Amino acid sequence: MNTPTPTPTATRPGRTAAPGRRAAYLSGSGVALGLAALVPLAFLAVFFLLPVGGMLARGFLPEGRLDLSGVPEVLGRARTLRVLWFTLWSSLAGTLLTLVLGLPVAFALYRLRFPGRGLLRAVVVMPFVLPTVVVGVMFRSLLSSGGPLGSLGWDGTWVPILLAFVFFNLAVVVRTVGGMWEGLDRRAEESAAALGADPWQVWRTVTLPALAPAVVSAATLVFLFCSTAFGVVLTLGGLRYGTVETEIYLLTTQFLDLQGAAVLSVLQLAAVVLMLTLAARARRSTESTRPRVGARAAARGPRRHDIPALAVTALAVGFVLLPVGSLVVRSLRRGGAWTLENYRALTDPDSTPVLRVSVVEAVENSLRTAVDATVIAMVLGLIVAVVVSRRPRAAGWRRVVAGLDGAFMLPLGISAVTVGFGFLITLDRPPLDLRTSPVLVPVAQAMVALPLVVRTLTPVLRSIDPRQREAAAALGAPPWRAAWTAEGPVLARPVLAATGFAFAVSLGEFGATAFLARPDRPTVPVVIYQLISRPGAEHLGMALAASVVLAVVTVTVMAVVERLRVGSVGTF
Amino acid sequence: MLQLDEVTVRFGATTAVDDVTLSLDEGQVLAVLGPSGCGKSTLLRAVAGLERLDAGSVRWRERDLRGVPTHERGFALMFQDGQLFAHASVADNIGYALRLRRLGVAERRRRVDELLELVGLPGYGARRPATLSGGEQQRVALARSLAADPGLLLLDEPLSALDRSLRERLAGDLREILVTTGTTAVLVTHDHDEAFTIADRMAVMLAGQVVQEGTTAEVWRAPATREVAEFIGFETFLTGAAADTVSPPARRVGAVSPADRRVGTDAPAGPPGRIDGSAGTDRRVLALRRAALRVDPSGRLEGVVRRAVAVSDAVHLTVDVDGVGEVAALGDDPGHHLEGRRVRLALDPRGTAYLPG
Amino acid sequence: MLQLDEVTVRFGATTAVDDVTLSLDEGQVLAVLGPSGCGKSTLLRAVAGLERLDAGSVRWRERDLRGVPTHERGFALMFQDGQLFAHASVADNIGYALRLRRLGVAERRRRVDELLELVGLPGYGARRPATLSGGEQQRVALARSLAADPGLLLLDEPLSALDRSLRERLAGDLREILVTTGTTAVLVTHDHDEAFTIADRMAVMLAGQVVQEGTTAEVWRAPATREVAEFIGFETFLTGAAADTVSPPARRVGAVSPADRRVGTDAPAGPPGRIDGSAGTDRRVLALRRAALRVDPSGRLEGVVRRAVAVSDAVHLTVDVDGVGEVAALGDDPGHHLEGRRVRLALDPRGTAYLPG
Amino acid sequence: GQDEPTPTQEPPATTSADDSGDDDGATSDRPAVVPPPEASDPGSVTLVTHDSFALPEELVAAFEEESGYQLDLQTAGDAGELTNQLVLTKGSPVADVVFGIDTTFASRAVREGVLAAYTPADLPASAEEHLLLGGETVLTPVDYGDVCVNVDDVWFANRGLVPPVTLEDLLKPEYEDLFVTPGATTSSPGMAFLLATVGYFGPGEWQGWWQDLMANGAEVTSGWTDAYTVDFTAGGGDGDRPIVLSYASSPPFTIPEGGFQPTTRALLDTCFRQVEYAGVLEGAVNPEGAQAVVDWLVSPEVQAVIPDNMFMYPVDDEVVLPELWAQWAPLAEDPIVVHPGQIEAERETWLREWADIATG
Ligand SMILES: Nc1ncnc2c1ncn2[C@@H]1O[C@H](COP(=O)(O)OP(=O)(O)OP(=O)(O)O)[C@@H](O)[C@H]1O
Ligand SMILES: Nc1ncnc2c1ncn2[C@@H]1O[C@H](COP(=O)(O)OP(=O)(O)OP(=O)(O)O)[C@@H](O)[C@H]1O
Ligand SMILES: Cc1ncc(C[n+]2csc(CCO)c2C)c(N)n1
Ligand SMILES: [Mg+2]
Ligand SMILES: [Mg+2]
Repeated sequence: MNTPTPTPTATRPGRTAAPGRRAAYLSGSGVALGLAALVPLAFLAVFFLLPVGGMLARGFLPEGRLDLSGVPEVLGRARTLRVLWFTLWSSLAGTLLTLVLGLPVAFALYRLRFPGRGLLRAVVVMPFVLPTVVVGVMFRSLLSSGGPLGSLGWDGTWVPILLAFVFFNLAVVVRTVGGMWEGLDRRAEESAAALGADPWQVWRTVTLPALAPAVVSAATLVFLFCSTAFGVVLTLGGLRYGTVETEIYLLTTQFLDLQGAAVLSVLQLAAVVLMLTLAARARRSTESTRPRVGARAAARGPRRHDIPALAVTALAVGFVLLPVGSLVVRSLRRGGAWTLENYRALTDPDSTPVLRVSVVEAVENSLRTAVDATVIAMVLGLIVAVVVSRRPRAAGWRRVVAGLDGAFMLPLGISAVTVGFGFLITLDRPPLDLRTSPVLVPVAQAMVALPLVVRTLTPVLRSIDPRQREAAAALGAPPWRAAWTAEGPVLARPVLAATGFAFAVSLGEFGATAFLARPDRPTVPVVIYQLISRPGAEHLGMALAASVVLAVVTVTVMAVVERLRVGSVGTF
Repeated sequence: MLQLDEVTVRFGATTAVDDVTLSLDEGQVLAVLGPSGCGKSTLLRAVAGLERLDAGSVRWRERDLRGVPTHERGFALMFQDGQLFAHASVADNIGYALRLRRLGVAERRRRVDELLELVGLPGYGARRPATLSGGEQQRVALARSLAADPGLLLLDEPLSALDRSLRERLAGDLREILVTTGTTAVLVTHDHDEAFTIADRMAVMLAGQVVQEGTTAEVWRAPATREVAEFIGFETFLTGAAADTVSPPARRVGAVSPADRRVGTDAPAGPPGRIDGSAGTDRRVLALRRAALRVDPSGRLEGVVRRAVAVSDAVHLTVDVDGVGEVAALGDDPGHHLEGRRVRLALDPRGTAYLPG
Repeated sequence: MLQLDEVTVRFGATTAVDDVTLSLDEGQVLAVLGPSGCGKSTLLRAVAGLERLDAGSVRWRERDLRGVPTHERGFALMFQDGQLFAHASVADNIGYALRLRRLGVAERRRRVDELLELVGLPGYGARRPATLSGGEQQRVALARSLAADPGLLLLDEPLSALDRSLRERLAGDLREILVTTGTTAVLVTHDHDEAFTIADRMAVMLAGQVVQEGTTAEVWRAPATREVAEFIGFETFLTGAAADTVSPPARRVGAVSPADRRVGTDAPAGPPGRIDGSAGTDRRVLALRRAALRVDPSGRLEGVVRRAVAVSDAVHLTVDVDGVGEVAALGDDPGHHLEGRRVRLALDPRGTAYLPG
Repeated sequence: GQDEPTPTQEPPATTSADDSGDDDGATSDRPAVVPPPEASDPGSVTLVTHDSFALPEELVAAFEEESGYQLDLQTAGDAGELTNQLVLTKGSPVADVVFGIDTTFASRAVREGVLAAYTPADLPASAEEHLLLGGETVLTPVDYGDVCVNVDDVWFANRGLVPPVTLEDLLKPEYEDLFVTPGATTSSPGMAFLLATVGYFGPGEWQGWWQDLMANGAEVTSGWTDAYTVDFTAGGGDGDRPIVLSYASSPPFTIPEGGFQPTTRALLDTCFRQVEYAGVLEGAVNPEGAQAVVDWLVSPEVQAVIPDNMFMYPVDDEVVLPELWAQWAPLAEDPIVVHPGQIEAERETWLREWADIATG
């Protein structure tokens, strides 16, 4: 029943359209690209569509016959509606807030040049690797009535949830938009200024439209992350604010109410598809190609009118560092005294019986897995980004491409529990008995990172004038070479950014990893969860110290990536 | 041979290239002239394989190019806006095609330096395109397409951003290169003199269609339609009595008065051949360039100067000639002295042509 | 008044604009001419506040603009490459400045339509810039800067991508607009005639420096240096005996033979004023345009035609004149009949100028 | 593993006890289940557990040494996720043997038939009292613990207040805003606490108590971690609630540095007992190995290390408890009980009712 049949029409080899409907030189590469797209599609089919389909089938076809009796019941519950409403508005608000804060930061970190910029770029990514429970604990420590910010009275309200949304996702906006912004030619802005537009008007009428595809991309991601947020909502909302995701979790893991879960999953899926469609439309209507002129696009030193953006950046960095600071402080304390004991224990495999390996070994595991996952995510992500950035003339193929674009976002919009359990029930037959295979960990992490990679690269790729490729072709370059010439150099920095991102995602990934990782080869987040759910100050202390280590490792890796010089790409 | 048959390219409702049939022998250079937006660039892109044909075919050396991707055609196209690779140095841009052909570094460098020299940018190799002026960028783009040493060179306004003297020099050099290498070329240009300097043949496009094609001199002297004539600089169009007044039928062939043909030597006179075949028809239109009528005290025509505008090396007059009406004419000195005066005008038949009515 | 004082802009080792001092009265139009890469665009950008000055100052209406950001200067700059907003329609591009000024929709639409009409693109409002031809894009960019109705209009080669007839028409219209609105404007152009048509004054830039500035006619007739002369089309430079042979000292002022001045009327003759003051000096250089020497059976000079090239409306000759050497001259008919022949040449003093030696 | 035993050498299986280590002993045929062709190496046995499973490396090595099986570990979330995973993969299990199904979910596992009958021959006598009603033949109790309300004695002493004793006490105005508990829907101890109140007050009665509790300012967090480490006054954070739902085994962890006495105490009248079971999975590829694992889990060696590694009490009462436990972590003498079958039948209803009250 579960034999994989991943042959979507999207990739049927052949001409990309009716004969002659496309510039001749692209047709050959069209076939190659179509074939290349099969690889990520196969991944998507096996590791996402199949499991989710399996779970939905279990829900709706319990005895092999369609049974929709539970649908009205689930939809009729007051709780369902409340949960849907909260999911919707909190995600929207979180997305907006993240954009508002993230755009000035992206500007400051990618358009201005000042010392420490690279480090700050790395710092904003840090939240992405922090386990949600740790972050939840830190937020609550700050905001609970006994905490330093307890007087605000935010504990248990929705405010910290929104703050956490921003905290986690600032990096998504900063990196996705920054990667695009970094390469924009300044002259479009100059020409607006030369027509009398003040800096704000320039930004609104020229810069923002140019960035719009990246902004929409980032917003889509953030919305998906927020609307499927699980740990932070539970921890910070104190159960008052259930989301669709928490509800599905509850129905699946507690009640084993697969039908109820399936109904909610379909609801979630429909909402996600709707959102992706709207986003794709918004992106498409704002898309236009832009000249990219290396030297003129280069960042400049800060000027007086950059002060607001710099102030917001300082605020954002402070905001990111505040919970992290409290994390560092608590990791250095045990029993009311300052100590390095928590860190010392990390290197000692025998420090606690809870762990089978020392945290140092877990760091090794994490790094190794993250490298694998990053490679997979980047290879697949590049293929997908290239495929979806091409513009076939035929409307049919354009729709296929747009569909592909969205397809790889779907995994973010579906509950991890659904995918995880789906895995167990569908991939249980040879040759796809992958349930206990160690390759699954990096693969699953890569599937999580893939949308981020695609969303970082696609807007940039689409903004490159196709005539650049044509110019190369017109000088005799075969399609791949033409793409490399025209797009390689522009893509170099965004690829770096995406690589760092993918790396951070897989370092921090917990949901799928906890499900799939072998107990003797846990990653750092898995270890942190094991530690933090045990009684005893030393376990909590070690968990916090391990979180600090994870953060430091991440920031270091990011900072190194930031420093990589990509000048050599310019020489083809 | 390059052979275009009924080539049509549409963009939605716009027909950018409309049923164009053209052929060009190898080693020849064709200049495509036409007003802005008439489809010149689209035509070039279609030949290069960058626009799909909605109808018709492009053949090169007897081979139909349908389905042959751009990079396999062995052509080189210089884009109207250059399309330099912003991330590569000037030298890498120019050497791009050579690199594709895996030419050695030393050889490539030599060739790039040669081309930089040719376009007047020696020592610019290490620069980035963004740091170049508009004209410098255009010259780099030209050098890049020349480096490809293609079977067919397609140039889209290669010299439009250059000042006159550089343009003239480069046009001469370009002609020389094309001739010595025997390169077949199609070039789009706005500049009539450039077309004359570089090209053997000329095609005039109007609204997507090639309305006239022939040797440069032919087109110049015998525009096929009034639109073509207007486009290549004829400004005054006369029929019937007015035409006869300016150029009396009796004098049309050979019999030009000394005053009218003073500067002429022994070249074949007057409007070209077709006149003879249709001498009796009144429906033909006499077209005059401004230079066809010059202020000359011994001229045969007389009129009142209505307007006089000094340009760089002449004065443009509008003269109301007795029995003819307003015509464009050429004065010699700054015009404020002339307005309202009566002047005599002499006809220079080399500035005249007869068009089918 | 626009006042530039010792303006210098450097890019690393390159000095793009070198100590430029210029002033322009309000309501006047200044054409900046100069070879490719001489710093014209940089100068315009510096005036607009888009390039930092390494030295000097720009003043407008007595106010030093140092530190005044671009958008507060009240200027409009049309970029050489248009820089249309790719995401906006043609109408939105043109209406951009109006929108900034919160003009009503109806009023904006009316103005946009008017400008589209002016640049010959009626009905193009809804199009995207990417779907326009090169010349169409340039015209939209021009319309966009005109719509801004600025105190000072800076145009960087506004008509270079257009064919000659459209260019002439638009140049005329542009002049009219500038005059009727009393707009002060600086325009960069390669086209001498464009400069004449549109501008009151002309500045010639060479290698970053303004070498000559004056009314268009002044610059034209009395280039300050040999470089300027070369740039504006003088091709032959003669000194000493050769110069005397072509233009005998005795005849220099006023006394021009009938054959030499046949087409002239009553305008002041010969090279301009300064000749008188330095009549005796032999070190001055006689500069000749090609048009200064025309084949004329009654001409005073004689020589052998070395080369003859037909261009659109004339034949360019290189004639080895007895006692003078090779000079550029103008023939009348296709040249293959002429090469190797002896011809007589008449001098037209309006094509001559004396340069300081 | 790629080592010796060939796939054709079917490991024998029995439903009765075998001596551990006797891996080649009996030769009786396995029942219906036929292993898939690429079945895992018969030389290995896979144990699936909840996330909290932890045993010393040496013990595992000793087991492998002794039994000849390589022990592969899989983890599958908390007890609920673990059980549901087994249910979902019924007939094609990822493992041979499970450990970690607890009182609250055990009935589901039994009812769904995911377990094969097996009882270790050497089951300690003291384990008998922990056997699951209705699941005696398939589930083997391994360890147990009590989920109880804990109080911060020092906090109360400092204020001269008397800590609560019973569940009813928590409703008193003097304990307003002092209690924090993880939620029943999101946390295993939270669920246990809900069951405690159901068992204590009885069906139909517990709801009123919860309403009053919430009205008295109780806080519900999502997990044990943040209730204990953030809100509880003695959990290492700067919490301000001295009453928390935790385990009977929690107090020893609050002995201050250099001190010799915990600052907290479990209220033994509020405890719900959770027993964790092991069992052989139906459809196991290596049932014999699975049985060996169950045997191993109740062996004195493993039982002895359970407190220190998994913070639970071993079912074998002969095992010497760690000194601190013996002294400071007494178990409830009369824990609150709810019939497992009733839990299974009513869990969903109770949770929904609870959620409506507690998370409004
Ligand atoms: N950003 C830059 N960095 C370095 N050099 C530059 C830069 N911009 C311009 N230049 C150089 O400065 C000189 C002047 O450039 P500018 O663009 O002003 O020339 P231009 O007169 O407008 O020429 P054109 O007619 O070709 O447009 C050129 O030599 C150019 O190479
Ligand atoms: N992608 C497109 N979509 C729609 N219309 C287009 C597109 N490209 C060109 N056109 C239209 O087709 C016509 C021909 O364009 P083309 O670029 O070939 O003109 P051109 O002769 O090169 O003009 P120019 O001299 O101004 O460059 C123009 O009217 C233009 O607006
Ligand atoms: C609201 C919210 N919660 C958590 C995360 C963190 N997160 C989401 S996906 C991902 C990658 C691996 O799981 C990470 C770390 C977020 N971005 N937004
Ligand atoms: Mg064009
Ligand atoms: Mg320029």
